[in-house]
Amino acid sequence: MADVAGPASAHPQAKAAVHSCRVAAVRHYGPFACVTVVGPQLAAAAEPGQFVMIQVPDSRFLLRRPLSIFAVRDDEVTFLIEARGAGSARLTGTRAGDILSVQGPLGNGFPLAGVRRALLIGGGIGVAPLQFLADRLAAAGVGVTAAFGFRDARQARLAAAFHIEHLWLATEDGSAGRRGTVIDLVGAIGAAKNTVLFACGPDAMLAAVQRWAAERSLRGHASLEAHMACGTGSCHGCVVPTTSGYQRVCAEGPVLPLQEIVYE
Amino acid sequence: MADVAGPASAHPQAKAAVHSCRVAAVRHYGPFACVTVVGPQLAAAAEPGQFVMIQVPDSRFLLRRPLSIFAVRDDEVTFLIEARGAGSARLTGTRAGDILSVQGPLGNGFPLAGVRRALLIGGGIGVAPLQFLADRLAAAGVGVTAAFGFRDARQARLAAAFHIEHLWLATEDGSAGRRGTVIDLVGAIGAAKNTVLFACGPDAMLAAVQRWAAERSLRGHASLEAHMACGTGSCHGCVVPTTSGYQRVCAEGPVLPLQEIVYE
Amino acid sequence: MSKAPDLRVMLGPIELRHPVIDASGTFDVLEATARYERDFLTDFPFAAYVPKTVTREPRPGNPPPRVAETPSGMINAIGLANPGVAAALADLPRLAPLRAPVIVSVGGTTVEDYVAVVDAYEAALAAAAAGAAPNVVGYELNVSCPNVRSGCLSIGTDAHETEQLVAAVRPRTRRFLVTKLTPNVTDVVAIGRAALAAGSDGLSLINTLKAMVLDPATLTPLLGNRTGGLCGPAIKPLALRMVSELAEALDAPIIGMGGVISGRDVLEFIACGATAVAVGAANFTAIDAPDRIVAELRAEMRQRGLAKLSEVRGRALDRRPPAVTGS
Amino acid sequence: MSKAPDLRVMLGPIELRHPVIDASGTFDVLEATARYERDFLTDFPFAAYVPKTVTREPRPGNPPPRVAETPSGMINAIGLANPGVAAALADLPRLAPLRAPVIVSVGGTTVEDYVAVVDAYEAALAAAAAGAAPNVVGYELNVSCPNVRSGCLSIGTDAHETEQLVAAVRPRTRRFLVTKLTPNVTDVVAIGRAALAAGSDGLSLINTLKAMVLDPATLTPLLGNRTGGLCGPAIKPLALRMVSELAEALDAPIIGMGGVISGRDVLEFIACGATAVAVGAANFTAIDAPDRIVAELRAEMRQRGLAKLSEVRGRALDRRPPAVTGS
Ligand SMILES: Cc1cc2nc3c(=O)[nH]c(=O)nc-3n(C[C@H](O)[C@H](O)[C@H](O)COP(=O)(O)OP(=O)(O)OC[C@H]3O[C@@H](n4cnc5c(N)ncnc54)[C@H](O)[C@@H]3O)c2cc1C
Ligand SMILES: Cc1cc2nc3c(=O)[nH]c(=O)nc-3n(C[C@H](O)[C@H](O)[C@H](O)COP(=O)(O)OP(=O)(O)OC[C@H]3O[C@@H](n4cnc5c(N)ncnc54)[C@H](O)[C@@H]3O)c2cc1C
Ligand SMILES: Cc1cc2nc3c(=O)[nH]c(=O)nc-3n(C[C@H](O)[C@H](O)[C@H](O)COP(=O)(O)O)c2cc1C
Ligand SMILES: Cc1cc2nc3c(=O)[nH]c(=O)nc-3n(C[C@H](O)[C@H](O)[C@H](O)COP(=O)(O)O)c2cc1C
Ligand code: FES
Ligand code: FES
Repeated sequence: MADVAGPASAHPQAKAAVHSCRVAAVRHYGPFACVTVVGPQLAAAAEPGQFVMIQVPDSRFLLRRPLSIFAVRDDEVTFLIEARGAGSARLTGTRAGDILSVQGPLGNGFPLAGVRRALLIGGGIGVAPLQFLADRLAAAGVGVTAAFGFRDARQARLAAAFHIEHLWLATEDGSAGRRGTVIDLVGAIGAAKNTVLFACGPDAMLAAVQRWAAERSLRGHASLEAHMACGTGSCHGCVVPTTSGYQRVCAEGPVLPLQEIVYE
Repeated sequence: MADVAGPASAHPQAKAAVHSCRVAAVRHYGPFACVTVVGPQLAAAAEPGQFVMIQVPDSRFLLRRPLSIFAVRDDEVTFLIEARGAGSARLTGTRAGDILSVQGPLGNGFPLAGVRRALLIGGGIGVAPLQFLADRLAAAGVGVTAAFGFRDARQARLAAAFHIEHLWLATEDGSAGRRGTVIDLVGAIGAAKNTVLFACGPDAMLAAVQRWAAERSLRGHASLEAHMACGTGSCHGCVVPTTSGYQRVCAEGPVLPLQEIVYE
Repeated sequence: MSKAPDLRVMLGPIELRHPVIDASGTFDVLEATARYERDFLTDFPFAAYVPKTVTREPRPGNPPPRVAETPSGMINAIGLANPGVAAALADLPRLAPLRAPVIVSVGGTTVEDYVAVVDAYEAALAAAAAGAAPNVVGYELNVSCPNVRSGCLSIGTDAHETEQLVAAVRPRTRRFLVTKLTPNVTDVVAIGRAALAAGSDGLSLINTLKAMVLDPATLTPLLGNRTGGLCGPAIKPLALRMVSELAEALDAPIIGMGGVISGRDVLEFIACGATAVAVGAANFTAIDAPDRIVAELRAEMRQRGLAKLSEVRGRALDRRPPAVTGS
Repeated sequence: MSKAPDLRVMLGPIELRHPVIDASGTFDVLEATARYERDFLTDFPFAAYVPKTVTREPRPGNPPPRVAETPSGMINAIGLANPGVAAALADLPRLAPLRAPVIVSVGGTTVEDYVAVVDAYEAALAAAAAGAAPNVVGYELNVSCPNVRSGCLSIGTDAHETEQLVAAVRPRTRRFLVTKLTPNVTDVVAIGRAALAAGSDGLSLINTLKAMVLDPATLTPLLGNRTGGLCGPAIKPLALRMVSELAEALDAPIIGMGGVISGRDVLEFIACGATAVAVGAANFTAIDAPDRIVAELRAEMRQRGLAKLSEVRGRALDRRPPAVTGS
């Protein structure tokens, strides 16, 4: 079966567990929130690009919500959350002192071996996994540039949560940063031959990044989203079409080689 | 149909409405809570023995919970709530400042015309409607005695919420007040010929009160409980068997003539 | 899109000012008016009134308890408690102030029962003085009640029995005839097709799903009738599936229902092919729930730039030609 | 009642250390072990292991999205994605460390498909060296999957087809044979009876209810397969009703499932006549949900003074003689 063997990950994967984590701090950016929890084990195990399954603290919600790991500092793990539907809205309403059940870390994470120069491309809430990635790359001495695209200034408030030295912004309506898409932005920034792309965002953006990278023969990785049930590889609920058949975002992903994702 | 005409109520019924009420205060007595809300219209309309349908402030609960009116003071209405299942537990966890959706007042209430002497008999959380009743009777110069029966001292903490001059207690295990049932208690208190009984509590207690009253030819009224959906007479969900067929607790009741209730 | 959206729909020949009506057995306009400040008769929130199912004889209904809550839903076993058709007709003048059209829900345990109720209504309506009765525009045949041991269930779960029933009632009235389908069947389309073949003008669905809840203390059935009908948001996905199956296969106006609790839910049923949408259990969440739902529907239409509901009707349906059987 | 309650049950000839097993397709012991700190193979929370349904050929499954949340439930249209029987057999040695008995779930679109899978397993198990395979004690015939357009549905919704399928598989194995029933039928007892008549040793139910959810943005079906199967607490009342109908009418061990999320739910299914109880969607609420459920079951038994589960089995059933038809 196509989705049994995942792409080789550059680092050995730490194992997941269920963590009961106290919320240490919550910061709000419009409809977005940075939720920081205390989770020593989780913090130690997590790799950039991995995600967790968080239980919405309200019995009405049967399924956990997948969330990328936004940042790790000492014992603390931070998530960057957009209030999209009722469940994520409830999560952005968490308060310091609340207890969250966090299952993870899950997924493969970004392959980092051999990366010299990295261009991080994010769109909308898709920027979430890129801070942790930037931190890890910078620590390894890799040159990092980030290009984020947002709809408007309101969405661009997300950027305020980031600490990346070379961070470029574009908004579609020009209300913050450069006017245009993130593709216009990376076009302007350019990318040297050995640059590895790390992209995360809506499907339309990823498809455009895929084309842009292909035209320039740039290697890259994309972090994907899918509706999930188990987050564990059990249910086959989270597949996306790839050049080698359906792959499970939670097991073979969420990071897949950029050129292997199939967009119609 | 048997349940279309209710027993004649002694006072004209005020009409119900949906009230959005702020919680003014919550006092806890073990697993019980006194929740006081601000509701000027509700306070003005309510009669002793009537109830409300309260929405549990959590979208998981589809149906409202029926609650008796425990006390009315100026603009405020108080409910005495036992945490029985998940919904009532959530209600006892309400905090000052919360907003509750309260539909009412509903039901017929206790008929008070011509009452000279009243014996209020309550069991467990069934005591809830008796404070409001005692207040109204006392204001009308009616002589009021109350006899409350509880399982144990823990349940008897309910009595601390009451302000009734002649209030007698019994517990089944003797851990508070007299040892025995509320029937033992009223047996000891006795009742003059023209005493009207007002009883509220579990079915077994009401059946015993019914027998006790019949033996002494005492007139009385019982306030009943039933699983409800609409609380409005629409759904026929809340019936109890009576000597004139099924009657709806929310429409013909919750107060029915003690001798008309049918217990197998 | 600044013009106010137009919520009107045509349910067959019946014009409704908006698509939201009540589900039989969940809203009694006389009881609500008797108990609430608002006069629901003259300020009626629904676009049509479907009263509780009426049977030929009075029915006391099932032993209590009759209702219970379930996760995101509820269960009921009322047992068609109603005062019988004679008492219902005696109440007709009280409904006269209602401006909304009325669709009378009819139940029974034999074909003759249904015919008797419809005949009684037709006679009473023909004899009623002007203004002495509400505007009865149709009948809904409740062949789907799962609670009555002896009758309904067997009619609504069998295409042939449904066809016979509808065929017997059809000649007794020229009013709009709706058959209300039960979800407790393998093939709801077969039953719907039989009803239409026998002259039903429209279909309504879903009635409740046969289910059971236990008393947590005793671990025995909680309801006096042991089993009851499950409804509410929990079952909305099942209802949407059945409504769209019917809309894809048959050509008749559909009243969709099952778990509607928001304006968006109404839109979803319309996208699945319904013309009107009924609100049942949500009536118990608040006495003003229908007003909220209609307001939400209007707001959703405005947000989505919809001028009329026909722009969205059937949008969720599978328009591919049906698969060839046996291939 | 200070003695620890005895949770063991006999599912036909199979002794289970407690009644809680996994529902096919909702827990993969190899995947969970690969990803979590805990070795679920040697520290297996369930009393038996029912892997995801295996078909003769590999199946890629349905287009995404395949899962969505619903009020107190979820919907899925995985489409029996699985690597096929050859790959499943190649994985058998990896399951060898499992001490719990295994019940292999078999799916297909024709009778021959099912027979081929069972034959392949029988051959592989006969050939396996000692310790090189897990303890396969039986098969569960998934005749009830509502997601596969071309096959399963038609078998499980028809008593005759179910009977033929079971009759074809029965002679191929001496292991315990369970038929898993779909709730999407008018009369679940008729299908269960047919399965038993053809030699099924036990029954399991319910599989998911055919349902549909819409994408709120587009008002078109959210799932790639348009429809999917509804499960979770929302449908527990329906599952309890069906399990008790079977237990009242038929005499065979039942694996009950549908919406189990707590120890009390397990007890409720047993009160409705089930011998074992399967946990499906609740596995997604937390990877340690089965441990919690078993612990809650033990605590409930202690509180209620139950020494053995047989004290509660069937307590909710209607023991009256069945009504005489036609009376
Ligand atoms: C690997 C991964 C990492 C993610 N990281 C982040 C992150 O860091 N920050 C963030 O804000 N969001 C992230 N998302 C998206 C996030 O999971 C969804 O926004 C969230 O589940 C929506 O839940 P809801 O209750 O608000 O929406 P609802 O629409 O009410 O949810 C209903 C169901 O659909 C699922 N669902 C709805 N939208 C999505 C979606 N876009 N992706 C996956 N499932 C969805 C929900 O999980 C839930 O099961 C991530 C998704 C994946 C798969
Ligand atoms: C007219 C009337 C007045 C009442 N007054 C009070 C009061 O003043 N204080 C108080 O604490 N309780 C009162 N009750 C009982 C109270 O309504 C129930 O305890 C409460 O509904 C239980 O809800 P739950 O969510 O905790 O229980 P759950 O068992 O989780 O509830 C599930 C469903 O069953 C219903 N239900 C469960 N038990 C009862 C019951 N005993 N009576 C009616 N419905 C029930 C619930 O309303 C809900 O719909 C009254 C009931 C009635 C009918
Ligand atoms: C308390 C109650 C009583 C009902 N009585 C009737 C009835 O008399 N006739 C009928 O056709 N349906 C009856 N129903 C079914 C509803 O009309 C409706 O079909 C079903 O509840 C699904 O809609 P919902 O999920 O919005 O409640 C009743 C439902 C409830 C909850
Ligand atoms: C994601 C998912 C996958 C499933 N896959 C299968 C399967 O492969 N075979 C099967 O017989 N049932 C399958 N089912 C049905 C479950 O085994 C179970 O019958 C159903 O979900 C009801 O139980 P629950 O409410 O506890 O989930 C699946 C259910 C889910 C949610
Ligand atoms: S979410 Fe279950 S396999 Fe990915
Ligand atoms: S609760 Fe609906 S009639 Fe009383």
